[in-house]
Amino acid sequence: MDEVAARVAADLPPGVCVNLGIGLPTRVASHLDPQRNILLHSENGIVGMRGLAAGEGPDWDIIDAGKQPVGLVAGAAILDHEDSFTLIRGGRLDVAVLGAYEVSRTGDLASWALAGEPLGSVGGAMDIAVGARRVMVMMRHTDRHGRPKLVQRCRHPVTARGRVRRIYTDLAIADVTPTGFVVRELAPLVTLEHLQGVTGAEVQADGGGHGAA
Amino acid sequence: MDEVAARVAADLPPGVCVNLGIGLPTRVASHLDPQRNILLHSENGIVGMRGLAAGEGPDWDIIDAGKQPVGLVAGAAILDHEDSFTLIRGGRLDVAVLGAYEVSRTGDLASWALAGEPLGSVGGAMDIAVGARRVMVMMRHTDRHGRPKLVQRCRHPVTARGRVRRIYTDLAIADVTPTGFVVRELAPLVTLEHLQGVTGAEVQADGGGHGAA
Amino acid sequence: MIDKTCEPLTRALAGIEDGMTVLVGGFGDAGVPTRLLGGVAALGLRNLTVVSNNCGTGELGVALLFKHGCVSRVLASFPTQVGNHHFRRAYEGGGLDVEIVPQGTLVERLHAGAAGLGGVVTRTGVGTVLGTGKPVVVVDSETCLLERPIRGDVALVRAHLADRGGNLRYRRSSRNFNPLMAMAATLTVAEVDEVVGAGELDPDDIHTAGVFVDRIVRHGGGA
Amino acid sequence: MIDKTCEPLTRALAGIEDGMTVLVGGFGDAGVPTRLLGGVAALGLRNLTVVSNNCGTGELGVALLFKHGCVSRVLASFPTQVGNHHFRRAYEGGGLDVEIVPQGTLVERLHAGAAGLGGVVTRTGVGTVLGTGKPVVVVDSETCLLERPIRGDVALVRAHLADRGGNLRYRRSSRNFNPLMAMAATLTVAEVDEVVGAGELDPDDIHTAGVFVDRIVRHGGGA
Repeated sequence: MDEVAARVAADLPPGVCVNLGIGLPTRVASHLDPQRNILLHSENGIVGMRGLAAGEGPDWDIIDAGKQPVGLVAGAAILDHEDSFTLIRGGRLDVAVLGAYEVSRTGDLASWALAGEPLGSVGGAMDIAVGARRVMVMMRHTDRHGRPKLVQRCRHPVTARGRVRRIYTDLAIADVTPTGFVVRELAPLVTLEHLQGVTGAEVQADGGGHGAA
Repeated sequence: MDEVAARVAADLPPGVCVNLGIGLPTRVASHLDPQRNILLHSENGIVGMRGLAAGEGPDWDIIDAGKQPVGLVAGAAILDHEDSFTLIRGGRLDVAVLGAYEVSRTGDLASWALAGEPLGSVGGAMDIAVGARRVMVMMRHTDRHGRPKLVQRCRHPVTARGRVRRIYTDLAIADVTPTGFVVRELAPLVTLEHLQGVTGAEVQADGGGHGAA
Repeated sequence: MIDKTCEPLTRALAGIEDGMTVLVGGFGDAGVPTRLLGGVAALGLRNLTVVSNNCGTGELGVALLFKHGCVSRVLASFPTQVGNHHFRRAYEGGGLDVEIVPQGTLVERLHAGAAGLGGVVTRTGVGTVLGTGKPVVVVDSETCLLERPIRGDVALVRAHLADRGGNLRYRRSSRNFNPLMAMAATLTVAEVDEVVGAGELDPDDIHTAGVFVDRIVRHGGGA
Repeated sequence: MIDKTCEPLTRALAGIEDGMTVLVGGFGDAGVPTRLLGGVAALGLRNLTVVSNNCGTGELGVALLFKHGCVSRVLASFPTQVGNHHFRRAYEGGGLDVEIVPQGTLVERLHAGAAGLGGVVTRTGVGTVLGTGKPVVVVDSETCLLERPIRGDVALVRAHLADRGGNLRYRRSSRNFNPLMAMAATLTVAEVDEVVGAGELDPDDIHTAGVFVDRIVRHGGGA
């Protein structure tokens, strides 16, 4: 998924404040161009997070949302949880890149619990999905059993309704539009027909200016 | 009113956090015994306020709720407005001593606007009256026209309903009880009959252990 | 880190337009962004909704917005002060709508605006004229008012120190409403005494994170 | 200024009783008051309601409360983590009620509890199973959940520095929920690395004002 992470990183506009979800989206961090001044936010109260440098020891008072040690860029700020979620829901979180179990054709996100499991861990996902100005999902196109993760309706418990705008997978980049999923790009050697076969809802070819790669 | 201020100061339990309203209650500050560790709060974000020492110049970044320059005690903390009102409404403001236009026999407080005036300035009074654990009023017993300020029902717009517990005036100390005003003390040379004559609701003699002075 | 310092003043105020809602930090004369307010008054804007604890005194700060007829609506907890002749004149001349908001309700309405919440549920104001006609919510048999969020198109705040990325520190009780308002607007402009480089403020010592601040001007700069 | 340092540990925990609601600061292992939690677990308390973002891992911190059977109800945003066997065991054994609360809703419910508000009006959770059955408020034709305040009988927080009067400073992302929880309880006990004298912290550098803190213990002290 590193090519996908690199593509997400390249697509982020300069200067934005971004929250990267636990799991796959975390990988986007290592592909960011420092010249583009992208600010990484962590919901536990960091604005200006960075990965540890090679050989840099952990400071266990500086951790990310996945509880792993990270570093701070010059100019970073620490927030308490209240200001951190004010940032999230109040319009200052430009982009969220979240992992997901499923995304529906209407942009519903299922990411925090599995259907039938008694316990789930929502963390900040519901607030981030509701609050971020632009919600993107980065995930494998199918689950480990080969089942589609882009679906007509979510089978797993929903995190937020109608909030996902774009999905980056190992097979394609698709947008959620009023008419459903529209494919903006296909990975090399992937055809629209193949993609349709592993997607649980209709995938439309891009009719607009974004030619399929 | 300085004897009244001194009496209010003496009645404050040691270690409490107190907000003194603009006007007369401010005078309580100069009567506080430093040994008793009373913390003065100002709603614009100071915990640990003190009056300026003789000859101490003003720092216009350190002002009280009346916009006058004050000082900070050793161990003072600055809060933003959000934490300051969290303190007020959240149970950490032990006592408020407020000025008033009127107090009703049920403990309604009128302190922020005059009846018939189109504009009033409420400031933090409504939050303080609702939030402080114990609300006391310090005021003259009658207004400048000699009219009672302890009344059956407030004529002026109310700040909060049923929140005043005790009133200190130049003539008496009275508590608001389920049966109305009960006089706890009379100023020297003041009789209950005289007090009743300048009070707009029944004043009852203290039947309990607090002997009238 | 992006450099958010911005001169001249007109550039720092670009995008502020007639009819917008402007949050103004400060309490009395402490923590008021006087240079920014002078600049807004000079722009000759009209029909602003101003949110400010006080309505200014003398010939500086918020008072100038009233003097120059920029304001059609103001939300304040304490508008009546000695020396507020410009506010008085605007009010008595008509055409100025004044909403008195209890200070703590103002705080929480701004917090709701800042934090993307739908409203505030508070006991403050219940049974008073300021609560009359407002929707209520009963919580555990206690009646509370449901108050609306306040969000600014613009916040004008006053800080002591900034780094170039917009991280702010305030001095003493001039902090007041400034951190809250800085978080509650779409465009936040800060007026500061001094600007230092990125990384010169310890991350633990920052009162307002730079992510909430769009532009910085120096207090001492020109009109 | 009153000296709020308090030893031995049992004295600092005096008054914490069966059935109380205990707010516990921290996120993962950062900013967790491990000494205080060890002390509470050792008291053998029962039927505590614990409010904590996570449910602890390993043999330290919140995990001990589950290990010793102190908890009958927990409110958390992220209980399931590798290494949380004590929580798992308590949960699977029955008798533990787990309420999953979105992290930002947890924040605002604690803020409401801290600030004496009647509730929280938020879009978070609408249309999800965590919103099912909750009262709603419609604001500008947008449906929001009305969530209840959370207040603690006790808050256990972890800070870096304190002065004797209880003013606190946190270090880096161990700040997290601690300032909020310190304000949201009737009795707040802080565990700190170092205690300095009154006046040794600049009033502008204090994260939690001492007025919210009742007792202080040192992190390194005994059980």
